[in-house]
Amino acid sequence: MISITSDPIDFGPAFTYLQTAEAGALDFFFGVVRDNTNAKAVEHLEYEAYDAMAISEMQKIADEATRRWQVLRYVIIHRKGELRIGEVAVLIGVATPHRADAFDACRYIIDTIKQTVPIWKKEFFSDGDMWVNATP
Amino acid sequence: MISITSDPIDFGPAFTYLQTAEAGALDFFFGVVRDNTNAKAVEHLEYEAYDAMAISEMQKIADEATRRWQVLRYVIIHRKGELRIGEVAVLIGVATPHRADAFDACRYIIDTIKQTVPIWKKEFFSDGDMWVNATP
Amino acid sequence: MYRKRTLLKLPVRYYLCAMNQSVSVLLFGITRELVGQSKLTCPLPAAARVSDLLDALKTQYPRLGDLKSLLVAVNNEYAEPDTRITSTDEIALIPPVSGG
Amino acid sequence: MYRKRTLLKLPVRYYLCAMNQSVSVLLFGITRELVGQSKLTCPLPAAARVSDLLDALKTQYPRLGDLKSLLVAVNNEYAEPDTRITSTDEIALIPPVSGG
Repeated sequence: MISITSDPIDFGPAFTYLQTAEAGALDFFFGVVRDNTNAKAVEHLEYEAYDAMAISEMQKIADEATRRWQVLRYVIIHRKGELRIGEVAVLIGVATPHRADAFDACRYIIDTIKQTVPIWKKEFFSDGDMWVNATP
Repeated sequence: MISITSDPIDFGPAFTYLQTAEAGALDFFFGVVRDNTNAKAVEHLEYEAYDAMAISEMQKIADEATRRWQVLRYVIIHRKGELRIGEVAVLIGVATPHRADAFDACRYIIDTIKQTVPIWKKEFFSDGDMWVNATP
Repeated sequence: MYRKRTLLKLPVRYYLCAMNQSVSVLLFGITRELVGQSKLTCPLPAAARVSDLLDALKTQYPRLGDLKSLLVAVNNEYAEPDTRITSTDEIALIPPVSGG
Repeated sequence: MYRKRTLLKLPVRYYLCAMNQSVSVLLFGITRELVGQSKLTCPLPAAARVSDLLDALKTQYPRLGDLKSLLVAVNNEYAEPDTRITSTDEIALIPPVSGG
């Protein structure tokens, strides 16, 4: 289950989807909007996505995770639009028979999302804004 | 927040408790009752705990995790009593500023719980039962 | 013959488990099932150590000796074999754990 | 003088960005802001490659050259500099990503 949404990310359906009788371990990673970056106060964020390609890149990552580890089910949900402090920007969930695979696969997915998926984060401060990693 | 409960584990309050403005990453591990162990069908489980000592040992683990990584908040909730397939036996949640610490701390906590905390699991099969790791 | 063996066993138990103090031992999981109760009382010498308790219990309940590990907690802490125990301590047997 | 410089620039743009085909380029994040629109059209030679498109755009929008990386996606896939592009491809500029 992979999606990009402008609405708040709902944990309940993600959890329900991951529950299968063979699953012994579920690992969920929530990326949350922090109130600061490099000690500078963040007021809010905006995420912009190249939706079709982002979905396609996230699918590649999920496929690779499923190839490397014994992944029974996964969810990847990325938020876009304006987010306030404390809101969930991304939710990754992985169900596996045993726990090591759940941690490894979940971590691989979020680490790789940050490297390859065409989604961009803009941080807004009291005195300006910047595209993370990109503003020269 | 550390507890042992006979009731189903409730995710909502755990999630709410972990949310602080400095938290950028939350990792949650759910240990779930699987339908099989070593390919043998499991019908249900029972967990028995030496409550006072189990809480004390979990507190040591949480303290050590907080010493090793930048843990803002944590929750450790372990279920006891009879559990059916698909029910959550243990929930670990860790909030950190950055994601590597969340994964590392969460994994350390569950790995160490399995080694040192006085809680015992009995698996029930159609033809008998056994205390995991302990039945000679 | 049967009666004689039973009588012969008694002094051994007496020597190991009937001395100057009496400690309560909490039992969990497989130890609770092997012993058939969730708490037992074991008489021990006044200066007894954890290892003395384990020796006494394994003699009285030989199946405890089949466990791949059997630790003792004293006042909610894992105890070493040479830790001294008294009747006011909270003592528990800790068979191999399997939480999580 | 001002007018002359403007006139001198035009042929350069024409050479780079006004040829046998015209490709649409989607813009996101900082590239959308630097260019000031979410989509642009760039004329290119018929056999143009990704590297030709980047050269043309960096000439026309020099601030794109200040980005620490600027990739091109063709039909939702990251493309190599020598990938050929045509007017029927969906093309997008991909500045450094920051999702997750």
